[in-house]
Amino acid sequence: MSDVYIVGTDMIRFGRFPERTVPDLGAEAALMALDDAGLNIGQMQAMYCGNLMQSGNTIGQKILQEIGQTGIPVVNCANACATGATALREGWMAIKAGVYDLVLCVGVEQMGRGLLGGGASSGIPTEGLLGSGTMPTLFSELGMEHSRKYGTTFEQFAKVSVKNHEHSMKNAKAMYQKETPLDMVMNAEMISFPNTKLMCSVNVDGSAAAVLASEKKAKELGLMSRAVRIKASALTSDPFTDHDLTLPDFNTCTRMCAQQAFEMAGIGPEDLNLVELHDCFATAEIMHYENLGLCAEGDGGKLIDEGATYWGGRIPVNVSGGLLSKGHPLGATGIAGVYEVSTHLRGEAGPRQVEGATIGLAHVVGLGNAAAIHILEKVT
Amino acid sequence: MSDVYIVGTDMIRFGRFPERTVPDLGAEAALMALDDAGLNIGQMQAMYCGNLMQSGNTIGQKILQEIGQTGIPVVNCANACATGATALREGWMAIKAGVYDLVLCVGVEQMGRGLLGGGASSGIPTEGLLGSGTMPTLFSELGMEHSRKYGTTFEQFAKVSVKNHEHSMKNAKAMYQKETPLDMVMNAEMISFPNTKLMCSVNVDGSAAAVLASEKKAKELGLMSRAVRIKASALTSDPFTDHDLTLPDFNTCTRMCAQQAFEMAGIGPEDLNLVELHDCFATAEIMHYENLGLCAEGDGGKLIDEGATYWGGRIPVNVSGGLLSKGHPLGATGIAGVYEVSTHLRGEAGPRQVEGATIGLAHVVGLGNAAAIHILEKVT
Amino acid sequence: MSEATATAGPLPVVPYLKLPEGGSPYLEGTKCGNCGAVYVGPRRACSSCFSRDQFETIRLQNTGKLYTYTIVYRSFPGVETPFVSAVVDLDGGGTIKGNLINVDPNPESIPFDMPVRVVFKDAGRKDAEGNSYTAYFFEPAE
Amino acid sequence: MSEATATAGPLPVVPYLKLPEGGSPYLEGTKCGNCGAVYVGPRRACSSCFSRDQFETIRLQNTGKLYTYTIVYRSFPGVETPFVSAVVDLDGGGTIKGNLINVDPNPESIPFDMPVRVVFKDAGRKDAEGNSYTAYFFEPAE
Ligand SMILES: [Zn+2]
Ligand SMILES: [Zn+2]
Repeated sequence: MSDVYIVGTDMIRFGRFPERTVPDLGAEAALMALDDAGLNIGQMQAMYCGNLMQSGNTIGQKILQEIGQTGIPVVNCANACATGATALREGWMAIKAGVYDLVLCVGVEQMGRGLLGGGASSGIPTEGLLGSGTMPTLFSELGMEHSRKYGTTFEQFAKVSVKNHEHSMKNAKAMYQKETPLDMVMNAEMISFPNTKLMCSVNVDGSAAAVLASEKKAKELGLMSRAVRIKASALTSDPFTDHDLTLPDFNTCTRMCAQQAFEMAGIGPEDLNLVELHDCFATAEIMHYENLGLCAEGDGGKLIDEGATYWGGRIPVNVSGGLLSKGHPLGATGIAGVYEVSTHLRGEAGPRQVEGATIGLAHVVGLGNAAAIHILEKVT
Repeated sequence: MSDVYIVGTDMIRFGRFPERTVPDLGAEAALMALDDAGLNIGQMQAMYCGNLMQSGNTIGQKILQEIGQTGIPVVNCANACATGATALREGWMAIKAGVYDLVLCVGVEQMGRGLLGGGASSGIPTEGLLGSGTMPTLFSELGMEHSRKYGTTFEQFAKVSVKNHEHSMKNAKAMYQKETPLDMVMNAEMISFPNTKLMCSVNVDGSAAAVLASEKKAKELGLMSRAVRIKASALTSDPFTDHDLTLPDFNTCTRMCAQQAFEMAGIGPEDLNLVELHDCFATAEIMHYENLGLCAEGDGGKLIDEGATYWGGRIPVNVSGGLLSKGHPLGATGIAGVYEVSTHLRGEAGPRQVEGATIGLAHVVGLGNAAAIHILEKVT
Repeated sequence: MSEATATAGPLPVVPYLKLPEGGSPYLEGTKCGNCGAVYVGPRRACSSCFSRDQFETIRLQNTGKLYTYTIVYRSFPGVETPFVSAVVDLDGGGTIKGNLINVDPNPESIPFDMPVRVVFKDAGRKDAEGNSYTAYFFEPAE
Repeated sequence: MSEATATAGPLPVVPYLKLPEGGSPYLEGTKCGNCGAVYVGPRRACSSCFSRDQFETIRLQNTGKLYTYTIVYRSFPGVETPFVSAVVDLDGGGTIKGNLINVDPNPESIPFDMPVRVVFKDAGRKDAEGNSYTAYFFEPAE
């Protein structure tokens, strides 16, 4: 089966665009990715679109109505915070199947500004009565689970946010470019212990896109020099675990996904030059250090203490600024992570370039649950 | 590349189940399809779920939480009325890609009872001011476009509904089993000329599922005797046409889709023994006779006049009762059509069996637009 | 009476309906200079030929022909029925949907290709802030 | 006073909270006879072993241990904060989430694995029809 390559990818600068429409935001990234590849929509054979909050509105087709309609198949995917990555993976699958040689994958989201989560049910609202169902609560409970097991501290969690905000200073496409020292992070408004406001991802609007090609087509079009190889694509849901139905388990599905992805790529975590992982809350990043094998079980807190995941460290994590500072437009996040890793592998990341990067990993995981990992490799 | 087979498929009886949940409805069909195959959820390697109205709620994973969680990838697809068919096609794609050998595809929907469509926008509501955006209006305007071109009459459109209601008398899984003579159809409340209430599809809740297998796996499990071969799977969106952005074009995308499907299957419309097509309104069925090549351009009215699409006719269409009488639970409809065709190819359709059926076609098309066609073949 | 409470003039019901001060209302479209496709409202790229940089903003014509229609008897709560929902091909390009007024809502009285005129008048509906709106309608041209 | 206007007793806040007439409230669960997995509420199939026909409806125990928690400072509008959102492993099986009450909302005062008791009392919220509800809460067991 053919290898699959990213031959064009880009993202818009994340921000707040309440006056624009979802298809318009998606169309912008789609055109940018096509431009990056030097291709046009008329050459695309299929389109995969990831959008969560308007997932029933055939957003993919509406994007084509803005940039060109040729009748190609459009698949709209929704998979919680793994929505964009799922759309990308389905595009990868279609090329693997030999059904298409060139597909366009777009992730896009327009967010509200409030708290996500909490479920209305019949009867009376149960938020604050039977505990809390908000996202900050959930990831705080999971952070406390990590504290319970390994003694991880509030300060260690907070350091993640310091790092990712610092990283985003060098990323013009991030929502924020501002430094947040440790005391500022720790003294920010407490949302749900141990996550303060600066330890929660930023709700932003955004879009990102990628053009995928089979090896044959990438060569035929002369696009191999900037191409990035998709060495592995894996997707999992949450297996049964004791607490899962009450306290959704983001760890096990990420671990299974990592194992599958490393096996498919024939490498291990030690071979990675950079990682974009799903830091929807600062607590989550620590958990995923271990889930992705970047350190030993229980050593997540130590890893951030040592500075190993800073730009220039042993294994840079979220050099884009991550969801904590670049922003987290749900359906776009998965493809934005792939864009970030690809940009480093191409040596085009400017001031935040991870020097000599040849292999990187992009991870997302969403409530519900879906974990997705793509391992990308520089073409040499 | 391996052929792909349906090795288990079933649907629940369509109806109104407001007290149940979407995952519960989907779980029921999923278990029925697994039972039909004699397999269990632990053997499935991936799950593709089609649901439209709760498409952002990871319905696929919630179904697994009811029937068994093993951590398999779940992809949630939404594609207007082609939602279920799109989920099935992505499952087919994954087997084609050689990534999986056994996948579960589920389509499910829980509907409201009101009119579908009409767009809220800022400012003032424009329904009834700048024309109408409801589904009955749209398909009435398209019916009138057919009248404009070919002189198709109100009576001819009405005959479609008479036929499909009559067909459903023999389908215990249809929402309705009641005869509706021509005068009853024509004298029913006029919703949007020329579609009366009995010429509009029935909003129902429902679910349908299918287990797909690679040839190797189907043989290994001894499931070939009742297996149905997916001879073609095609999906299109609406290409640019002059009126498309104002009057969505369901014809061109269906025609392109049919052409691609027939080419992939290596057959023509004359080889079909039965067809389940997207009769969301009576007017639509006449259009799709021509779009699918069941008769010459402009002869759709004549085809129903001649009775050729009745059970026992030259090319039986919607022997299940169709969306007009079986019901139309959006996300489930695509897989329910595949279930119907498969059941005939297996010779298990009981009183409505199309005798000697060896090849059939299932078609859906949704606003937005997405047309999907599966051509299925009896394994001999 | 302060300026802040002064009522602004009527607003356009859709963004592509233009209400020039001191001039007549009209519908605005976009024409692709590459392939000639005409769109209602603005465009990011041409859906037909994919060109992005040869767009010209144009004034759509106020005459056209009835392409197709339906007579709507059931609509959302509060919407007066029956009314005619019509799709009109404008002379010079562009297709729009709207209400066809001043006709008997009966298929015999509404022939396909009937020439129609686009007319502008008050929408008869106000928004939550009490603003009034100008809408467009079709009526038979003779 | 007609019977139709008589107020019914409090309703359970979730379907798996049972309020037997003349008995004590309790939480209901399901136990898989094949693999022993315990679920809160009813089940169609066992998520762990896929078995469908060996379920037993059980009464969940009213004691357990604190597995994890957070102190919530920001919630939906109108929800009083701070409160402790706690995940509790019940003795005998089953994990539920709820408010941990009668503790100081401070990490130092809330040790992991702290024994807790499930208590039932009025939810303090009524629905649109004015019905009152019984909810469950956790409190320290000693
Ligand atoms: Zn053009
Ligand atoms: Zn079990």
